Amino acid sequence: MNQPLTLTAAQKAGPKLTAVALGAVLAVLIAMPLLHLLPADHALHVSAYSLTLVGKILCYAIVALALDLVWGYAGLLSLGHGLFFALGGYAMGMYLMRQSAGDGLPAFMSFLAWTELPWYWYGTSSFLWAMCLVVLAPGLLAFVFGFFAFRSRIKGVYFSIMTQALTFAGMLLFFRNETGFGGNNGFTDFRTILGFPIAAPGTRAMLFLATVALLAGSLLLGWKLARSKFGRVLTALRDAENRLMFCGYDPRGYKLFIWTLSAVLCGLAGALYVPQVGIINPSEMAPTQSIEAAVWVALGGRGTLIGPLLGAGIVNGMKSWFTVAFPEYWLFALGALFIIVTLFLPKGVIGLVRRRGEP
Amino acid sequence: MKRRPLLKSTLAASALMLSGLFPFTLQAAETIKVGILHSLSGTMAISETSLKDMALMTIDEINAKGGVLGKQLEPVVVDPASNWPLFAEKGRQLLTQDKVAVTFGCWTSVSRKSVLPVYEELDGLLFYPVQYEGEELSPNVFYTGAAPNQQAIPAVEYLMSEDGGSAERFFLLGTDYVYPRTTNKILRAFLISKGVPEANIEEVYTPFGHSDYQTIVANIKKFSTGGKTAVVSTINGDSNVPFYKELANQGLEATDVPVVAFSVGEEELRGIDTKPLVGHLAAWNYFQSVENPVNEQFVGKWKAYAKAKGLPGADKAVTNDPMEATYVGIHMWAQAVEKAGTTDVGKVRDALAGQTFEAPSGYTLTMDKTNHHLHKPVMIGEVQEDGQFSVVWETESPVRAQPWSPYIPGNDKKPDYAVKSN
Amino acid sequence: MNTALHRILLLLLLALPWAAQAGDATDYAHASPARQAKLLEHWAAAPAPERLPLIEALRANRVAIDQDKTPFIEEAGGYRALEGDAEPVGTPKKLRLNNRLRGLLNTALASHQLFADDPAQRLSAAKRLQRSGKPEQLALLEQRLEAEDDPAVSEALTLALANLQLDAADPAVRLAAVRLLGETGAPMARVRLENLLADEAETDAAVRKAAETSLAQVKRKLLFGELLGQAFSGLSLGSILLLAALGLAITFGLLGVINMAHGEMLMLGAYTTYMVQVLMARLAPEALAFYPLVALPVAFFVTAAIGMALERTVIRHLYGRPLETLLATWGISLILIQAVRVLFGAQNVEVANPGWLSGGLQVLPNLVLPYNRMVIIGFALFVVLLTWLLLNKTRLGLNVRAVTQNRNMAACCGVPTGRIDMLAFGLGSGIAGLGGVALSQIGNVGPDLGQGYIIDSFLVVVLGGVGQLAGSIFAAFGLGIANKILEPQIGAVLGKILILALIILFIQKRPQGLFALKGRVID
Amino acid sequence: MKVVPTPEVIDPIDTRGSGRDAIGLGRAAGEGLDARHGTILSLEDINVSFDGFKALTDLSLYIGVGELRCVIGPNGAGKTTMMDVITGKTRPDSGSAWFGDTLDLTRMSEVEIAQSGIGRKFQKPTVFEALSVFENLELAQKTDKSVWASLKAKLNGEQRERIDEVLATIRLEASRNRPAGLLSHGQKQFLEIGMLLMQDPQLLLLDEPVAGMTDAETEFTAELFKSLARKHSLMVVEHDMGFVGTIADHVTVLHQGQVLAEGSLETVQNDERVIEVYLGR
Repeated sequence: MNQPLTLTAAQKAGPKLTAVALGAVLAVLIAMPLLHLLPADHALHVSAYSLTLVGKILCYAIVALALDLVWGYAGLLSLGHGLFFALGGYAMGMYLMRQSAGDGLPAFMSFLAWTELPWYWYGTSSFLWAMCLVVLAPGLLAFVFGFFAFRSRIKGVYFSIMTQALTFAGMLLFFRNETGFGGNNGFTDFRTILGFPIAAPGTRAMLFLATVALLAGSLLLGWKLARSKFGRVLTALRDAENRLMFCGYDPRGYKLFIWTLSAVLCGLAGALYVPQVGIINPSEMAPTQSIEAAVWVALGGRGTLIGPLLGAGIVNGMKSWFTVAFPEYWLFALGALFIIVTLFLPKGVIGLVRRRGEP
Repeated sequence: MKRRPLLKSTLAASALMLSGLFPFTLQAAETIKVGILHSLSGTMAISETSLKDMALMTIDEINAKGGVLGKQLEPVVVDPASNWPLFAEKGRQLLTQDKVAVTFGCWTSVSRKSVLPVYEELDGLLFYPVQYEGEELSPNVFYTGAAPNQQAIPAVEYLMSEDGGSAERFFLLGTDYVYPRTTNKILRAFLISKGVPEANIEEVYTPFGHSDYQTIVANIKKFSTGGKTAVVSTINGDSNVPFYKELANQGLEATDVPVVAFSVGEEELRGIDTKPLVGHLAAWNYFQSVENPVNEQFVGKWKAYAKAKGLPGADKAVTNDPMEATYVGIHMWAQAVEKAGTTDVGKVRDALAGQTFEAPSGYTLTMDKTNHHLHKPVMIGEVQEDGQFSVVWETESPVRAQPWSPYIPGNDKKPDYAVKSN
Repeated sequence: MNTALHRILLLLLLALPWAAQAGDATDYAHASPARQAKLLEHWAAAPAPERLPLIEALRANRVAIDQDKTPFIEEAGGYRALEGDAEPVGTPKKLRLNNRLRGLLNTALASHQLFADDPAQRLSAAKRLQRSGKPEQLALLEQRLEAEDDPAVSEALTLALANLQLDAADPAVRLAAVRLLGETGAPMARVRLENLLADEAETDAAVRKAAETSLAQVKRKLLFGELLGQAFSGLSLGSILLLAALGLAITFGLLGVINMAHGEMLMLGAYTTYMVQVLMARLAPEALAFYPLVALPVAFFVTAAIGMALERTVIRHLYGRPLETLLATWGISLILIQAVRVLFGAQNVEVANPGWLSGGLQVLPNLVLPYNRMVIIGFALFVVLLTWLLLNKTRLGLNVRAVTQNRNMAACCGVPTGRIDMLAFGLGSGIAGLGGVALSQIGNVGPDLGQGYIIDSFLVVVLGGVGQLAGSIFAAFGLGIANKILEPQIGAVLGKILILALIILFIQKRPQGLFALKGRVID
Repeated sequence: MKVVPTPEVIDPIDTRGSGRDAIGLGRAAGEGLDARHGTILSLEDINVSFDGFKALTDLSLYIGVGELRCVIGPNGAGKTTMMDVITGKTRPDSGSAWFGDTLDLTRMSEVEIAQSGIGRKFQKPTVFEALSVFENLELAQKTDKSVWASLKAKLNGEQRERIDEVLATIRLEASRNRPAGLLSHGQKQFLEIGMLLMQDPQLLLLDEPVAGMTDAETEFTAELFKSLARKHSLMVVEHDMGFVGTIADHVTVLHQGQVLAEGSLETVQNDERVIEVYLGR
């Protein structure tokens, strides 16, 4: 059962067809922002609404992929990936807030009657440093947490609950106004990024393309990792950690590496998410958000690379549609979907697609 | 047939993305679309659901009278699910996909802040019906709830008066978010300007969903030994029930330490056993118990509507301040559209200035000529055993809003008319 | 019959002086609020027994005036003139009260009740006057103290008097008063003494010295009360956490189901309580006070039935795949929340504390223990005991433990594992339902009730050690007390964050929780 | 059946370097392992208790370089706990455990112990079920096992040959690309032994290696173990007396966490106390 990789399927399907299929999706994704640049009345114009919606889903897809690397491959279910996503988002948000505040303090600080920036805000007016923070904040936190957690061999449900506690603590901390991140309101009302107006079609298109690039890059990275010996060690770790230790591998290093990598990917996704949706607020750290991310992965099919992307797309696509089509009852549909998938599609949608493909 | 799987999944993925790309567009010339943007699920559903129903009722009422400009209003209800980014997304959808003429919605400040850039970018029109902290004045938003000077300050003035119990110590208790923070900041400045020493003001915040008020109530008790004390509560939503229960059970009565709340109305009291709360206060611009013909009609209509639609708990349906603000907002917009002869946002905005409406509060409310806020009366109500409020004090005439409170430094330089934030 | 006759006679007796009093009620009805306050202060200083019914009626907000401002008392089915026998002109409107008037009425009422025949009434009146006595009442209190023969009331009166005597001209009187105040642990005494000492308000050295001693004494007593209060609130929070987590300790701890719908079982238990309350108000209003007791078995069986239904339809298929139970139960929880929202509305529903769960027990002058919290602590222990008995002393419990430890072996021994799973899950859900009944007495009852407790519940179970009932108990009380120790120091938010950080650190040290079994690791 | 050569005295110096690579398994004692005094493993006065239950009491046991030692004992005698102590999975309450003369096992982590040259086969065959047989062996191979190395690891020809060799030894060539989860119980046992061979440890701990094997497989395993001895040190825990008889030169009997008897199989089988323990007399 636990196929280490989607690659087995991809290998079976033949490299050519895989390339064609992936290429087609990529082409559509690259075309979208370009079509967005067309005048609004053009027949092929892609609206800002569609672009931000798909952009948001792509960011979620990266989160799903990152989560799948730790859950599907290394067997560590994190219920706190929302925290890393939000940290990346906040780092980006700090830069955007500084951009719109100009030389002054961000509005919420003057509201708290603060007269100078807290130390952790220093340098955030520089895009480069903000980008460093996007990587460092989630990366360091994940490293420290992972270091201790893996050292004491916390695993399984314990690990999941601890990550949940971590994101919950983060949420409470960021909700506090004194923490210096805008409290419940978080960051909104961004104007420019690198000097470009954030709502301009060109900026939107570039952000979208960056997201597509990050997704493609993550996919490639995941593919490379999964094919390497590293990927096989992870799979071994998931299935028989003790055996692996007695083979002389130190699982801590492996877990820590993939865990930190996954957190950094989430942070990057968060950084691209914030300028596209226009807000970051502590509710992104709510435990329910992280659970939902796990649902995307499970729904798509964990332990595969395409599955999580499909899962994120399906759940969020459904959500966008249901919340308009039948606002009162969409939670029933969503809940039922989770139950049906876990009961009847243990390998997720990708498992279904595969099973149909085979005679 | 081994080649299929990946192809299929890829196709599925692209189909999904395409469906987001080209959503079907419906054009209906004979109706005017009106967006309703209130959370129907998630944490805010508790407050916002009834506003959605109130908006639908008001639209029915207008339609029954022939609609606006001879066209029927067509409500477009969406559920932003208490998720702030989703508010922005749904707002954009209402404006660009559904092309609504106006949107009524939002409750929390963060949801308003989330949609605000979208409405400014696309030049949409949003009516916001809830009391809030001010510090904002967008040309694309009309604020039909109270600004701090239309709620908080009069309430504290009342507490300091002889009738209110001549309070000299103030315990400012709130949920930790921007509305309580700003309100308390304004109140603190106000109290100090009235000669209350700093030592007599205590400010305490609790996280969202806080449910254990034992320590805080014990602290209030301790604080209240120092002199005549009043609690100013900006506790939000669900936390009110455990707070009031703890207050009652620890034996703090309204005669000893009155609590004046800015977020507790008739709707919230439905979930509380009010017997131990009699005498505690709330400040609003409208109470269901206000006696006048317009209100009688308004309450009657709402009760009939709730029953007819089979809303949950219809037999105990109540009206409250944000519901009245929604009702007033929709009617004012309709009047402005009639006056402008079009739903064009710029023209409607101009027509709204100075618009008046005979509101259920018993006053004729005026939309300010410049600052997008209503002139509203302020009322202090005391909780009664039946879950209603009896008005113990009210202003003589409607008060003009001060979205930029003079008690916050730097606000004197802010213009008293709406300007886009960027 | 006899009593009725008695009452009429009494009324007649009371009615007589009214005429002579030339209409206190009329005076009051005609007065402006400020004048009303003056009247009440006057009445408090010079009580007249005949006035008692009027004050009681005013305090109960049962006095109304008609168009001619004639005062009436509202009675079942109509109005009765308070003075004379006038008939109301038009519908009388209730006289408005506000908090100031209510406070003054309380004081006036206490003054009048000092003359009551019942010592208990006199005692409570004296106690009230300890808090709200006014200098004008000094003479009254002195007079009543002399006439008092009940020692408890005497003592209370002496104290009330001492409060007022601090301003006496005679240093000896002040000295006695100061000493007396030291004996009490009343928070009020501390403020009075502090004021006395501040700014050289007291000039007599001996009194000053006595005041200092008394103040230290009072402070000590207050501190003691405060610490006790903190300990109690810690216990109370712990018992709530325990009730919230206990069901999960079974469904998650024993069965291994990561039951995200656990919170919704609490919520359903609370809604069942609401339904029971509504039904009893309709069907058996005379027994309404006992609705929480009725709700207990009902909630247990309702939630147990729902739990069992879920187990049979969904969770049964997922044993051995714990992380997938998380997803399925998450879906279930979404559906349950929305179902309740559609059925009952998104708003909270009203669940009232019955009389015996309202208010609290005054243990010390600055310590009130609310009845509902005390009952809940007891109830939590009761549920723990029940669960322990069920799991350790019954056939069902034996089977549950057998199945959870080794499913295959248990099946081989003829244990019907399917049925046991169902019953165990039902038991866990039922206990969660019981927790819901308790929670309904503390907080609000709404669709989101469960969401607020789910994380805490998981933390309690994990911290205690999965599968360890005793561990859960220690973890719950430990968390509750730690929370309450930290909250006054650093605030509720930081306290909670610190607790979470501590838990994360603690789990590093003991990855299997507080009460993990040490043993050969089985792979 | 071959006659088992029973080494009477183990000469530490002699065992170094001579006849090392008969089946290409490398040296008996690796770099850094100092076993000059002829004992590869010394357990002294080990005590382990779980919540009051004494699993091991003052256990002392020495295994010489190149020795093949069988450990027998009734259930609950502490055999697996002893292995846990040696591999670092359980820390003893007191006592010392030395690997060679210099490595203190009580201070090393499981991974360090494995890397220093102790391999273990579990009672229940444990292989990486999702990986193929080939990949299982690849992971077990003696090589740099750091994260960084694994990211850029590529098999060279020599390593491939080595894997093929072991595949042949454990007779799983035909299944080389099958997921290990699909193997039979016996095949999994062999795969796990094969992984130990790839790991090339100085000391092999084998917990009931022939459980679930057919007679032919058992016989083959016996052959394999005998060929491993001398170049490696082996400690085999086994219930199957027949199997013990075919391979063991030295037998230790454990009972209630203590060594009850030690010596040749014959000596042990005639020991009164052993008979009592086994037959319950």
